[in-house]
Amino acid sequence: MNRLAVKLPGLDLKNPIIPASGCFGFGEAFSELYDLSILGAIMVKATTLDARSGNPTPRVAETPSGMLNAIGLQNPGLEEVLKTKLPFLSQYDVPVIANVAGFSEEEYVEVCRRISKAPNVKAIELNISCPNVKHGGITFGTDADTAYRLTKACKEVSSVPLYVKLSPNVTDIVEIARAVEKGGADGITMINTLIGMRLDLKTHKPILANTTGGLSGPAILPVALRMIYQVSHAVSIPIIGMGGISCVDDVLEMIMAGASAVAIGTANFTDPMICKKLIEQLPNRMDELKISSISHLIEETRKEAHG
Amino acid sequence: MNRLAVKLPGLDLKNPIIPASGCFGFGEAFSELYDLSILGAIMVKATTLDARSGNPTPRVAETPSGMLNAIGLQNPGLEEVLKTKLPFLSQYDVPVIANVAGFSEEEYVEVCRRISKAPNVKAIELNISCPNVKHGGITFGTDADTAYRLTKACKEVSSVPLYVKLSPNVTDIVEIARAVEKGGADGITMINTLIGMRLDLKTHKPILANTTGGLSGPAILPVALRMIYQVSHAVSIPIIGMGGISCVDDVLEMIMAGASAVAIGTANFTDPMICKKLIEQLPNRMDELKISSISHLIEETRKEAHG
Amino acid sequence: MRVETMKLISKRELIPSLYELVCEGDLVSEIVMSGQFVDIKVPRADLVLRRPISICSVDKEKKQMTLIIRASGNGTQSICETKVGDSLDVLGPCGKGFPIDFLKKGQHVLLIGGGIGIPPLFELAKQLSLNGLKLTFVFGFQSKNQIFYQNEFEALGDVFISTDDGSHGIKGSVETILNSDHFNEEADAIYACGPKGLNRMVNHRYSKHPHAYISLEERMACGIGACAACVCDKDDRSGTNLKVCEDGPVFKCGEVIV
Amino acid sequence: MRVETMKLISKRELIPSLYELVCEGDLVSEIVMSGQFVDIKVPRADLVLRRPISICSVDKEKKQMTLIIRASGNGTQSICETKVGDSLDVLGPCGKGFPIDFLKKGQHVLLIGGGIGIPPLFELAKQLSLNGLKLTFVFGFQSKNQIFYQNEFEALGDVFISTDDGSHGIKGSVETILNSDHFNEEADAIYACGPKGLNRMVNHRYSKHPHAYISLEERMACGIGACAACVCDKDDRSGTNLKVCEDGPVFKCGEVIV
Ligand SMILES: Cc1cc2nc3c(=O)[nH]c(=O)nc-3n(C[C@H](O)[C@H](O)[C@H](O)COP(=O)(O)OP(=O)(O)OC[C@H]3O[C@@H](n4cnc5c(N)ncnc54)[C@H](O)[C@@H]3O)c2cc1C
Ligand SMILES: Cc1cc2nc3c(=O)[nH]c(=O)nc-3n(C[C@H](O)[C@H](O)[C@H](O)COP(=O)(O)OP(=O)(O)OC[C@H]3O[C@@H](n4cnc5c(N)ncnc54)[C@H](O)[C@@H]3O)c2cc1C
Ligand SMILES: Cc1cc2nc3c(=O)[nH]c(=O)nc-3n(C[C@H](O)[C@H](O)[C@H](O)COP(=O)(O)O)c2cc1C
Ligand SMILES: Cc1cc2nc3c(=O)[nH]c(=O)nc-3n(C[C@H](O)[C@H](O)[C@H](O)COP(=O)(O)O)c2cc1C
Ligand code: FES
Ligand code: FES
Repeated sequence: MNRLAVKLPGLDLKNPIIPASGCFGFGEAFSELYDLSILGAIMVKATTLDARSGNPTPRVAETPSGMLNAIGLQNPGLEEVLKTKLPFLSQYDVPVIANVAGFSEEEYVEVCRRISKAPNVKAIELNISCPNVKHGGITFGTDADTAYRLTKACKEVSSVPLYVKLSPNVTDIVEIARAVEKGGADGITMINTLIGMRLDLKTHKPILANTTGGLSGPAILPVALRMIYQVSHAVSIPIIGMGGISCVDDVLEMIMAGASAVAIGTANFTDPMICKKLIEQLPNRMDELKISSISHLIEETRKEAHG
Repeated sequence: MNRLAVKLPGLDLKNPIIPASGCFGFGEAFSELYDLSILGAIMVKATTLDARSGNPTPRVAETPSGMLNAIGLQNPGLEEVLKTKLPFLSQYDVPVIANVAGFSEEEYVEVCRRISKAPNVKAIELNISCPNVKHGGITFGTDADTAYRLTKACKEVSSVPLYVKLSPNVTDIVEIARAVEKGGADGITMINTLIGMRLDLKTHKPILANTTGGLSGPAILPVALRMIYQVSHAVSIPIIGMGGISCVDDVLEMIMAGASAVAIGTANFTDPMICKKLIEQLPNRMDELKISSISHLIEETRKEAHG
Repeated sequence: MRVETMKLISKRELIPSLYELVCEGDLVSEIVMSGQFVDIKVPRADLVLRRPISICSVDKEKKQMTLIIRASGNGTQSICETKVGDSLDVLGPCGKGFPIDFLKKGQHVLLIGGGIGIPPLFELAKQLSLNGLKLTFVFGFQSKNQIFYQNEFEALGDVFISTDDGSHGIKGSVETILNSDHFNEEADAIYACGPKGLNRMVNHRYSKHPHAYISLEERMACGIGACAACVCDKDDRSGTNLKVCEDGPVFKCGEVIV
Repeated sequence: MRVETMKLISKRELIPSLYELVCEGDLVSEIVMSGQFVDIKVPRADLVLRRPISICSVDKEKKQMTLIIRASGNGTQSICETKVGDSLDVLGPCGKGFPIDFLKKGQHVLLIGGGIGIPPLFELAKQLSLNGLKLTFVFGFQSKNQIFYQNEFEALGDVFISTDDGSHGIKGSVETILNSDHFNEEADAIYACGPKGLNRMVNHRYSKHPHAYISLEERMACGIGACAACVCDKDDRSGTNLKVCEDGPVFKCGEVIV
């Protein structure tokens, strides 16, 4: 038995390590550095119906133990993703989790319907939490009703399990989590970025052309752990956790908080080999901490949370 | 003219540097390290009506570029604060900002009424945002109506200007800021801590006895800057900014974001001399950045925000 | 109390991952009691909390102090990687140490230590020995290869050692030694420092002793009594607590709940 | 492309805050074009983004490359504090460099650089010189005390220098030189790298030239084309953009909007 393996709706993961959406593109660059087949799964960049060229630059800024991004969902659009990006990944033995974004319910539904039919797409990650684009002034992920309705609509048309990605920029994340569970989500992924900002000391103006951006990286780890812990106690669908993971201890800590697998975002920039290293280092660290298998740790944590 | 001076409701600050509430006690320990009269003002530890012994330990944990605390408002209670703590500080030529907390509107009102009469208390900081104690399951600072009513009630009884301290753990901080402005607040202080958590890899349990705690330190700087920027564009009362400041550039960046003075919390733990150093370093750095005076920088930023 | 950039004069790995560091600076002249500690800034910008470390021995003339640090987590690891000649940012001396003024020449003192709790007992023992007291040490270690400073302590008094695995001395804990028939537990003063279990045992066992003291550990933020992170409850049903960093780390047995 | 722990072989401060670093490792053998860059991990845990630095010169036999870095902010400062013998974590080679295949012996090449944009032109110049091309350099600096590598470049061709304050060479910018009556602007290829203003000027001035190239800077996250942080808009009204890290940093003049 593979002690790193995890089974989730639609996903048979060799291990719990998944590059996070937006931090890995569609895998091309990283495929030059290591064999993508070693990964648990790949969360690809957000796909919208039409191609998007994103926000003006600068799009990134650095912060203490973190970074801000305001890419603005730049992507080649659904057609191109279906035609070239997903086929490229099909040469690897790795499930793809398609990150879906949109500016209207119709757009989300259309992308879900079509992208979920791609042969290597094993699950959808519904991105209702991008802080850098707005829908009537509010992101879909900050209102429980909107989140519920969108989840329901997308679930109906998706031919693979649906995971909904939650925003941390809310007063009560448990309320949103319950809403998407009720809407039929098969799982939750969390957290997306916190909204932050930096200013340029010379110009006195925001560094990002978009004024604000999404904060990611180690800085947000404690917020992610807290939210995952709270949500895992409140819902029964599984959680893929993310936010600030940079080392093997962080992986295990997030699973102990209630995640069933984890995604690695910003750490891919600090160290492009990080996912490979984490997969390699897990068994040793598990030995030291007397953890027999990841699925056992998940089970134990779930029992603790749900009695 | 003192180029570091700032004038705010109730407060004539020699400079914009203020130790933040809870990170400086009532100044006793720091008075052994440097003369407290050099400070712009001092925000003392939260005072409640009765003495409180706080939460069980462990009460702190470390996080990447930050820390969690769940002190739980330990303080000697209003009587003792009036009898020994404030008189101790009256030997220094420095205005005191009294941080007031409570578990009911009545308690807040009573503490405000009495503490605002202490001779060296020049302003009140209404702490409606402590993440470590709850009022009917929700902190006062996460609901606009509650915040409005509490502000109004406290304003009526306070004989010094009232600043309200906002929680960052909300979907829309501008809404809360507008509510406290409408409630009669003379100023806003922000941000209190983000709610976070760490787990112990050996026990698989939360490190903090309180499960969750408040995240502070450099990690939250970009979130603080973003919220101060947003609120300063939406209200016209001044803001004392805080959250993650650790160096002189952070001070200036926060003023550029919209703060009129800043408070230093966690950095006092990393370097107990930080407030003194910041005051000493400001003039030089202002020269380098061609900033003639703090009040000029504030004015320029306000014009930019309010046209 | 001050914050000082101290120079690292020497560094030795006593046993794997346990380092003896000698630091030099004016702060040393302010140390008044053995059992006080210093709070060291980790030389890593992402770690914001200082690390409390007991003062192990003091040389006032040379303005030097010795620390013994276990490189267990990221912070102590990074502190122990400091190179000789480089500097450490040290806050101290912090807290209140072991009271000894009441002791008279010739009296018997029992010192109980476990693992990384042993260092603060060294300066204490040196001073007691200078004052002409008779010292008995009872030390517990995990196993033989974890033992350090044995010669140093044997020069000052009788040393009894227990190991968890029995690889040296008596198999068991310090309690095993204290409970053994031939052991003379009578003492005019008792000082202890060790892991939580040892402290709790000593706190309980000697709660009625007029001069028994334990040194406690608690997670800290400020290290100087300002933040109330490091409290321990008073054992007097008052519902109040004391700060380990300011009121301790040394407490009288029975004073607080461990 | 690979991630490698490279050894710092030597370090020199050329002018205040400007360092020449020589690094050794297998990565060097993968460098195919001058104008490519490497992405260096800052040896500080609180800084999560790598820093893109142009490759200034290459010695394939020794597996060494030279970088010239201005210690301007916290990250470059920390990189430049690395001690000789210690290692740097380097990702590279990244991006596409200056195309030179079309050039023939004896042809004339104009190289325009400003400040910290000059280093990537050095390896290019060495290669062009080896190929028997005639080189003219036009370099802009803030002032005399900011000039570096003057001898190195003078060994390869004619060097014209402007300074903002007129303390050396012509007072003004590189544009002042290009515009001067006696200056021969005719060239079979033009290569430029400098601050935004210089790049914009060159991009515009030579947008019709068949072989004019500029090397751009943009804030990066991944450095390898995965995140879309570093884009610049194509100048073809398509509304699409190119990635500086992957499609650049070298672009043909007129290809993108600077
Ligand atoms: C008064 C006092 C004296 C001490 N004297 C010594 C000594 O002489 N030699 C020695 O090796 N150790 C001593 N310790 C323990 C030492 O402070 C911790 O081992 C150290 O703080 C752990 O830091 P880390 O970076 O290795 O671990 P991490 O787990 O990375 O630390 C994370 C956070 O938890 C805190 N923490 C973790 N363990 C402890 C602990 N046991 N006590 C207090 N805080 C902790 C850290 O300070 C830090 O804030 C003493 C502790 C106290 C309170
Ligand atoms: C392709 C390329 C090649 C470069 N070659 C060199 C070189 O050979 N020598 C040299 O000294 N510098 C070079 N630079 C610029 C260098 O990357 C920046 O000066 C450096 O990233 C600034 O980091 P810092 O820590 O000093 O500043 P900080 O202001 O602390 O950096 C904060 C963040 O902003 C980014 N940033 C700030 N300024 C720039 C900039 N000008 N370009 C890109 N990102 C920036 C940093 O990378 C970091 O993410 C190059 C940049 C690029 C894009
Ligand atoms: C540059 C960048 C681009 C991102 N793009 C997306 C995206 O397209 N869709 C999405 O759901 N999340 C996106 N994210 C969020 C990450 O997937 C992840 O949720 C977040 O960064 C927290 O994880 P980390 O701290 O490990 O980076 C992006 C993050 C970064 C840094
Ligand atoms: C240990 C600790 C105790 C605190 N206690 C209080 C408090 O009593 N009242 C309050 O309003 N804020 C309290 N705070 C919040 C700080 O005043 C400040 O808002 C926050 O820490 C963010 O600033 P920083 O990042 O500079 O620490 C406390 C923070 C810490 C770390
Ligand atoms: S650590 Fe702050 S009071 Fe003890
Ligand atoms: S920096 Fe990521 S695409 Fe260029």
